[in-house]
Amino acid sequence: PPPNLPDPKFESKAALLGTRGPEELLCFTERLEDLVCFWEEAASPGVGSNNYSFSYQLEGEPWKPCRLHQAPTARGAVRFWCSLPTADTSSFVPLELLVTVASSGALRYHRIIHVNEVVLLDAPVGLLARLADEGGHVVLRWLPPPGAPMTTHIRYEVDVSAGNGAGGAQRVEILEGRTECVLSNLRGRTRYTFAVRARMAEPSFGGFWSAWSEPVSLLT
Amino acid sequence: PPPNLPDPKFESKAALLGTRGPEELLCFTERLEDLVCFWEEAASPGVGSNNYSFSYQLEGEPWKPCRLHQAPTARGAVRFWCSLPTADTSSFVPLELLVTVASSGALRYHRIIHVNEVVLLDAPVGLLARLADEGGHVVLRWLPPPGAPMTTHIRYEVDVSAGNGAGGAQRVEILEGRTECVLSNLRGRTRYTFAVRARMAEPSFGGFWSAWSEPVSLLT
Amino acid sequence: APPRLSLICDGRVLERYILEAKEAENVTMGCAEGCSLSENITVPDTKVNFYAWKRMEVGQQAIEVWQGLALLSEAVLRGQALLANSSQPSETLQLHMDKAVSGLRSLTSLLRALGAQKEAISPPDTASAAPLRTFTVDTLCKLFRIYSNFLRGKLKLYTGEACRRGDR
Repeated sequence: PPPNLPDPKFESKAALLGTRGPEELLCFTERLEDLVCFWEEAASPGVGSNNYSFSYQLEGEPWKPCRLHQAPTARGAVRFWCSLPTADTSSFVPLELLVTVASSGALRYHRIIHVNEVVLLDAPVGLLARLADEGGHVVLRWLPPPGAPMTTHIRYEVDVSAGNGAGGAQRVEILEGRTECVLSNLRGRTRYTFAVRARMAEPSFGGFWSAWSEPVSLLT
Repeated sequence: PPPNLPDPKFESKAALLGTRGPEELLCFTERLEDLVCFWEEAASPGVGSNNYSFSYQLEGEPWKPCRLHQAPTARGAVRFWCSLPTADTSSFVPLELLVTVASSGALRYHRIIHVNEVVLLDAPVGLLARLADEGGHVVLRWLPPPGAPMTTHIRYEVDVSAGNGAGGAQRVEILEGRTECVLSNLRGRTRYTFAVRARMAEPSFGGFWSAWSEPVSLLT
Repeated sequence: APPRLSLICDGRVLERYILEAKEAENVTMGCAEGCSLSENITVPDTKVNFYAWKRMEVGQQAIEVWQGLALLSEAVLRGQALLANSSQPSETLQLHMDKAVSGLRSLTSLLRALGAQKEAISPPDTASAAPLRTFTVDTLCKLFRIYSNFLRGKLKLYTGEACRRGDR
């Protein structure tokens, strides 16, 4: 769970999602045992986390409050966030979220989500590229995001770019659970750069693509 | 579900199966949410669907009746059939079928089937053949049978015939889920005709080859 | 492994039922009129708390799935009967309901072959097993959401783990 001070990892994940829609209430889970929801707005003097009230309800259970935190964003706005306790981050059940203005009770946000549908994994790690012994193929291997849940349910996407920028990038989809691939249609004597990203597989899960892994490169 | 009047599609599927064994009780499903069972016999005056009683039992459940219909076949015999309600067309469960003579109770047919093992798909559609840009290969592409379930579980067979009839037909097996193939061992300057048929793949499913698709032809 | 084991371990088989359930859920998502049931139906709790689930005995997981599936099957049969008796049953809703009845029967058979029933009745500490949590629903939309969440969640998780255990 993010502390009250800006955490670089939370910051980068929030930025990854924030590009989808400013002024929206966004939520994500990293390991299915956590959930953080946040929104960003223009900073205005005197407006702080006490001005809003955040509450949530798992279907069939009572409404509970979630304590709001705030921090300045890298882009000069302010971000409000709250992090649910592990005991309440249940999947496969509707979770209703409500943000109101504390003074007036006016509705600010209302969303119903499923925790299993808002997974935002860390990037995969340990990406290695090597030339196969024969045929000029390139073999890529990597590891699932550290600490990621249910690794057999993670699918990946590989990005292949020719180093000189010519020919553009190519994306290769990897079946869930697999952490390697063989690329056979690459040009010879070319420097290629590879990266890989992860997401939980449908239909049981859903969410967002992770950030790209550290890239590796190789001369074919 | 087939209506009481002969339906050309049902007729052609029944004919496809009927060639396997006359006087047998045959069943098929098209989309895994339907099941029709039928048999054919020589027409004899005064013998109609009221003379027989068809009942079925899903393992662990009570016996239920299935209403028999009858219609003349193209070959001058009579076909009796019954169509199960969708709610009772479960796969992976033993389904016991019993046909008796209504007047005497004498056993006419007794079979135990699994719905997932009697799939008879429609024919694939949209078959296209083209010459590859290089190497004289022929590339075939097609679409799965319209409305077919679980298209990743469908495997295909391609029929390749030289137009002049010489050399006979060649059959190419296609891996499940694939809807294209490249043929590289064809003779030049020959008119070839291609067709494709479909079936559900073992071991989860079983059944029969569909009818052949509309053929296409091409001059190499 | 016996051949039957592999059938539900073929992920695409389970996926078909999950997709069918999601489709039923989507079809009823917006419907208010014609979706209410004339009585409350008891359904299993679909919620999975991963922190707790990972620490749960296999026997307890099996109970949740096996008993949950039995309760869900009863609920869908009841829903089917209520829908058939309603004044103007929609054909689309009836078809989804019929497919659910058929699908749950298939899943029960597949899970029995996987050994879920055996695991569910013979955990070493049966006495300490928690009773199954249940809810009631009063609309088709909630019933189908439970159906979809149960298959995507507990059933899929349990099946995945049981198939991996069978592999070893």
